[in-house]
Amino acid sequence: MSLLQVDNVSKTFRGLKAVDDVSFTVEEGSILGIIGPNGAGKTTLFNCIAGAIAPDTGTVRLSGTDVTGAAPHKVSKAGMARTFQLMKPFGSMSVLENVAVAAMAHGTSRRAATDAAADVVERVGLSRWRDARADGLPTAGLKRLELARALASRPRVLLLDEVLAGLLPAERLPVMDLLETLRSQDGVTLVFVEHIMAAVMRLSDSVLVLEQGRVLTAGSPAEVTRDPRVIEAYLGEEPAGAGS
Amino acid sequence: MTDPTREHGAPPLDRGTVSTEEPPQTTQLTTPAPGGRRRAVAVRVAAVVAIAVVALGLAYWRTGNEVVVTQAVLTGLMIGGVYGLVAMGLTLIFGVLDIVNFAHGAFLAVALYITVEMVGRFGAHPYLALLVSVPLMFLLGAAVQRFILSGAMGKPLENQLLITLGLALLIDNGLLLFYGPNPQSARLPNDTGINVFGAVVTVGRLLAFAVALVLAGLLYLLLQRTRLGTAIRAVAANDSGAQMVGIDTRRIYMATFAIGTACAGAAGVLVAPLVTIEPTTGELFNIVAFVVVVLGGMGNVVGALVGGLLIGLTEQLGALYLPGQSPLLSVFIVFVLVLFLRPQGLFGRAA
Amino acid sequence: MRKPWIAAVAVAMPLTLAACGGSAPPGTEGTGGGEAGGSGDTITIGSLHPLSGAFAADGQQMDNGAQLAVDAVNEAGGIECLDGAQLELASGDTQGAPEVGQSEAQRLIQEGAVALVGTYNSAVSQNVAAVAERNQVPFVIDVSSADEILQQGYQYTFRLQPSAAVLAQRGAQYLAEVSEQAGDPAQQVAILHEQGPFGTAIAQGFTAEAESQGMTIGPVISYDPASVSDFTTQITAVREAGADVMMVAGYYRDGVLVANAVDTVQPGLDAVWGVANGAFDTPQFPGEVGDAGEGFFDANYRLDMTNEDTQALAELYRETHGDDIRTAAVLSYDAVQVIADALGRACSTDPTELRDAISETELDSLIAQDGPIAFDETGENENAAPILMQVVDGTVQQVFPSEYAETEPVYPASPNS
Amino acid sequence: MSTAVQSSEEPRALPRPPWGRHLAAVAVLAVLLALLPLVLAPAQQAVAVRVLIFALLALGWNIMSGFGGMFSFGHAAYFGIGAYVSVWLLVERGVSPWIGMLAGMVAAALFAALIGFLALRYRLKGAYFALSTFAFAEMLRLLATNSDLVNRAVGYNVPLRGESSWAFIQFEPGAAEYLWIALALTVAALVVTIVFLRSRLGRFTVAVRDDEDAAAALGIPVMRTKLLTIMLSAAITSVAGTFYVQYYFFVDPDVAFGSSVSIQAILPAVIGGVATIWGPVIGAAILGPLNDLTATLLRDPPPGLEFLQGRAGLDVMVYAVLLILIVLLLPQGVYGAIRERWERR
Repeated sequence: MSLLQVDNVSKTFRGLKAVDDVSFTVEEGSILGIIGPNGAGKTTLFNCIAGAIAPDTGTVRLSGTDVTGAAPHKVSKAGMARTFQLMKPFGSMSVLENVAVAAMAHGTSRRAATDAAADVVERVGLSRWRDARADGLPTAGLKRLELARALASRPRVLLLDEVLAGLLPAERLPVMDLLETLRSQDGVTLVFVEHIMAAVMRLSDSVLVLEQGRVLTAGSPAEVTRDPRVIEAYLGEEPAGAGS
Repeated sequence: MTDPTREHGAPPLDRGTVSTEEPPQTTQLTTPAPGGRRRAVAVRVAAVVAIAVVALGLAYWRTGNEVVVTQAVLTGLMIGGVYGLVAMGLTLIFGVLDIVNFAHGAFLAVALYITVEMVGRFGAHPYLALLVSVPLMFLLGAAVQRFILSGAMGKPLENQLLITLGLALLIDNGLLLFYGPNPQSARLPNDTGINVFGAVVTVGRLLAFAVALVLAGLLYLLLQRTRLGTAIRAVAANDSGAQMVGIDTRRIYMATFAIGTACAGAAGVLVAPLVTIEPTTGELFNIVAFVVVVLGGMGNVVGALVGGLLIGLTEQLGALYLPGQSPLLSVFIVFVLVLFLRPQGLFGRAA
Repeated sequence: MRKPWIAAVAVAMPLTLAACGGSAPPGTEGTGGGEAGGSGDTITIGSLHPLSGAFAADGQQMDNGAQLAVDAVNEAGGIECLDGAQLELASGDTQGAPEVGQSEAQRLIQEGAVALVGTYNSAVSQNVAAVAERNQVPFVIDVSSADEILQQGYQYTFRLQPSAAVLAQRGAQYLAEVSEQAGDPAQQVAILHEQGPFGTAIAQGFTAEAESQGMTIGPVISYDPASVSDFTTQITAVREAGADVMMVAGYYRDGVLVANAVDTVQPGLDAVWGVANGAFDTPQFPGEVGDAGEGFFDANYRLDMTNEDTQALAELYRETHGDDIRTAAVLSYDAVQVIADALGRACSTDPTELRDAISETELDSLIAQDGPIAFDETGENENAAPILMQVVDGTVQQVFPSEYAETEPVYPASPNS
Repeated sequence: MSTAVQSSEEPRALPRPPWGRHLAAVAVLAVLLALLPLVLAPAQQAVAVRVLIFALLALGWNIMSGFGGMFSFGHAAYFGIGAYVSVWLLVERGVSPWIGMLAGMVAAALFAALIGFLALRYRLKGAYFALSTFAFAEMLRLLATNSDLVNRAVGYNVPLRGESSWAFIQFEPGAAEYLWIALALTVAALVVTIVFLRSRLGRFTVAVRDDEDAAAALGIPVMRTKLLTIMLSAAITSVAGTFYVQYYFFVDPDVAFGSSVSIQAILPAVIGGVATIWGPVIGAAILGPLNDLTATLLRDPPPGLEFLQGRAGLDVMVYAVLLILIVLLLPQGVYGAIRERWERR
C-alpha cells in the first residue's frame, strides 16, 4: 500500500479547472517533486490534499485511510504536515512558541512540547531567533519557521510549498541537506513543489509535471527533463538547469 | 541519493495527452461576465419578490383584512424609504472607510435641529432647510474625518467603534445642552392624507419617499459617472491599489465621509416633519440603518434603498405576524438570516 | 521584568485616587441620622431625577419643582420645631439608569440626606427603594407607576402618584360615565398600549373595569415605544374592526405619532381616550400636532388648576424657568412638602421617627385627587386619583369629575369632523 | 512583510512570559484592594465595586475578542444570562446566588457556544461577526421584554433578607463584604486569564487568531478552540451579571441585555489595552470613577467656571471628549502604551 494515494482529484473555481483529474501515489520514505509553470494548479493540489479545500471529485488516501475533504487539523493528526508558500507565522508569538504550539497540537504536554520545539528550532538553524517575535523575522527565517512548525507535528508525510524560494543560494544548501536527513534519518516522506530545478534534480526520487491543472508527465527526474512536452511547457527555457 | 528500490512507482498515467478544452482565464475570476451578473441579480430580485408575495399572503391570512395589509405595506414602504435614506450615507462610509459609524444618527439629529432653527427663526418651509443642512453637514463631516477619524484609520474595529460612539455621545449631549430636553417639531404646512386602495398616506411621507428615491439616484450617478465617484469606488475596492494608480486616498476618505454625512443631513431634514425632535431621536434610526446596510450590501447605495424598503416592510408585517413582540425582533431575525446566508448583502457580489 | 508590578500599582492608584476625589462630599460629613442641632443648621433632602439622557425634559422639571418647594419652606421660616432649620436640596442625576441611580442615592445618603424624592423611571425607583430600605432612609416617590415597587414590603418607601391599577380603573369608569352622560355609551373599545410594564398594566386594569361596565374590548394592539415610527397600520386595524373608542396608554413621542396617524387614517372614532398618557395632557402636545389632537381625552393624575395655590406655583415656575410647569414637577414639589411636613411633626431628623411621621401624613395636595395626601400601610397615597382632561381649542382643559372641571367634556369628540 | 532578503536589524526579542510574576502581581493587588474598605466611605466603595464589575465584564470580553480576535459587540447577552438565570433561581426557587452563578455560567457558555457556532459556521468576520453578536443580544433583550417567564419588562427585585448572609450574598449597605466578593471574583478572573493564556487552549487560541490556516494545518482544531474560548469568555462575563444583580438588587431587560452593557464590556479593555492581561482592569479603574469625577466637577465647578454648574449634558460631553482623546492618543490602551515604553528602553 502506498503511503499517500491521490486518485482522480479535480477542483473547479467558477468554471476554471484549477486541478483536473490528477492521480499519483507516493511510497513511504520517498521524495516526490512537483513542478509546473505558474498557475499550473500546484498550490491548489496541495490544498486539496491537506484538507484546506475539499476537491470536487476524487479521493485522497493516507496509508489507506480516506482523508478526502477532511478538516485540515484532522489531516494533520493523521500524519500529514504542510508548509505555506506565503508564510503564515503566528506573529505575536516567539519562534519557540510557534513551534511548541505545533507540538502541543499533537498531544505532547506543554513542557515536553517546549523541549521538543527547542530541538526542532536548533535543527532548522533558528536558534539565534528562538525568542524573537515571529513577525519580525526576515524571509529566510520565516521559511525555516514554516519548516520547523511542520516538523514539530511529527508528520509521516510532509508537503512543502516552495520552501527554497526567496532564499539566497547559500541559504538553500543547508535546507536541502536537512530535507535529505529528514528522509534518511527520520523516515519522513516528502512531497514538494519547487521552481528551483537544481533542488528538484537533487532531491526527487520522481517528478510530477503539472500544466493547466493536469498531469503533463511523470517519471524520474532525468526522464522528465528530457520530455519535449515539458520543455515546451517551460517555453523553451532549459528546465534541467545547472546541477548543484 | 537513496536506495533505488525504495523509489516509488511512477504515478499511474491514466489520463490522455494534454488538451485545451477550457482555456483558463484568470481574469474571469475577478470580473464575471456582465450578463451572468445581471442574471444573478435578476434571480435574487425574483427570490425577494417571491418571499414578499408569500409574506403578504401570510399577513392576509393572519389578519383577514386586506385594507390592514395594504396599509401595512404602504406604511412599510414609506418608512422604508426613510430608512434607506439614512442608510445610504452609512453604507458609503462603511464601504469605503471600513468604519462602523455609530455617530451617523447623531449627525442626523444635528440636521433635525437645523430644520427646527430654519422653521423657527425664518418661518421657512421645512424642506428649504435642505439648502443649509446639506452643505453644512458636508463640511462637518469633512472636518470630523480630517481631525478625528483620520487618526483611527486602519486601527482595530474596537477603537473606531469607541471613537464614533464618543462622537455620538458628544453630539447628542451638545444638542441637549444648547436646545434643552423639550421635544421640538417642524411640521409641514397642509399635510393631508391621500387614499390608496382604502389605505392612506400623507403627502409628507410621499414627499420624503420621493426625495429619497431622487437622492439615491443622484448618489448612484455621482458614484458611476463622475471622476470622484470612480475614485471612491476604486478606494472601496482596494485602497492600496488605488493609491498605486495615483489616487489620493486620504482625500477620498474625507470626501466620502463628508458625502455620507451630507446624506444624513438630507435625511434629517426630510424626516424632521415626521418625528418628534429630541436630542436622542437620531439614535432610533442608527440600529435599523446598520441592518439595512448589511442587507443591501455595504457600499451599495441602491442596495441600501432596497434594503430600507424591505426592512420597513419587515417591521410592519412582522408586527402583524408576531403581535405582542417588538417589530424589531422580526427585523433582527431577518438580519441574522441575511448575515448567515448572504453576508455580502442581497445585492452585493460574493467576496 | 517588573511590568506586572507596575500594572498592579497602576490599577491600585487610580482606584485610590478616585476613592479620595471621586465622590468626596463637599464639606458635609456624618451619616443620615442624628439630631439636628440649633438654628442655622441645614437639613438635606436628596432629589434623584434623570437630568440628562432621554428623560431629561421631565427630570429637569421635577428637580426644579423640588427646589421651588425647598425655597418655599425656607421662605416660610424653615422647620419651626427644629429652630427654623433651613432645607437644602442635593440633586443627583440618575441618567435614567438604575445603577447610576443606585450610586447617586448612596452618595446623597452619604452626604447626609435625611430623605429622598424621585425618580420618574420605574426601574430606577425600584432600585432606589431598595437602597432606601437598606439604609433606613425615607424615600417619597413622586412619579413612577409600576405597582411592583410597593409590593416588596418596604417600610421606608411611599408613593404620591396613583398606581397603575387605580389609573386604569378610574380611566374606564370615567369613560363609562362621560359617554353615558352624552347619551352615546361607548360599546367597543380598542386598546393601543406600549408593551412595557406600564402600558401592559394599564391595559389589563382598563380591560377588567371596562368589561364589568358592559363594554367589549378589541382589538388589543401593543407596540414597542422605543422603536415605533408610524401608527397608520395599527390605526387602520382599529378602523377596520369598527371600534367606537380607542384607549391609548403610552409615552410622549408615540402619543404624537398616534395623533398624526389618527389624523391621516380617520378611523371614525367617538373618542381617543388616553389613560395616563404621556402626551395627550401635556401643554406642548396641542402645539406639536395642531388640529390632529383636538378633542383627545386623557385620564391622568394632574396638577389641580382650579386650586389657587397651584396657579400661584405655575405662575412662579413660568417666571423662574420660562416654561409651563408639568404635573410631574408639581408631584416633586408635593413630595418635598410631605417631607417638610413630617419633619415639622417629628421635630427630629432621625430617619425612623421621620418615617413614622410620613406614614401619618395628612397634607393638602396641589394635585387633583380624592382628598389630602395620606399613605396606606403599603405606602401608596390612598387618595391619589386621576382626573379627566381634554384638548379643547388647542389647550388642555380639566373636564371631569365636575368638582375639578374647568369646562364641560365634549363627547363624541371625533377629531377633524 | 519583510521584502529584504536579509534584515540587518536583529528582531526584537520577546521575553518569556513571566507568568509567575503576573500571578504575584495579582496577589499584591488583591491584598492592596482588600484593605480599601478601611479607608473608603460607603459611597466611594460603591464606585470601587462598580469598577470591579466593569473589570470582570471586560476581562471576559478580552478573552474572546482580545486574545481570541473575535470582536464581540454583544457581551450583554452573557451578562444578562448570568443576571437572569441567577435571579430567576433566587426569586422563583429560593436558590442561593452562588449556585445561580454557576448555573448562569453554564447557561451563558452554552448560549455562547450556540451563537458562536452559527457565526463561525457561516464564516462571519470582523464587523459582520460583531453585528451578529449584537443582533443576538438585542434579540434576547426583546424576548425578555415580552416573555411572561421572566416578568416581561418589569424584571426582578432581589428580596431583602433583613440580615447579612454569605450564602445569599446580602450584607449591610456599604458593607466591606461586597467589595471583598467583587474583588475575589475579579482576582479569580485574572488568574483564570493567566492560566488560560499559558494553557494549551490559550496557546491554540492565540495561534488561531494570528493565522487560522496555519493553525489548522498544524493540527489545531480551529472550531473547537474558538468555541471553547467563546464559552470561557461568556462564563466570566456572566459572573459579572450575577454579582451585578445581587449588588444592585434589581434587573430588567434593558439593564441586563441593553447595548450599553456591551459597550461597557468593550470600553475598559480598549482604554486599558486589548489582549493584555492587565488592560481590562486598568481600563476599568480609569473609567469607573471618570463618570463620577466629571459629574462631581460640574456639580461644584472650580472658580471661574460656575456658569457650567447644573448644565445637563455637559458632564457626558466631557466624558465623551476624554474617551475620544484616550482612544486617539493611546490606541494600544494605557497598559499597552506603558508596556511599549518600558520595552523600548
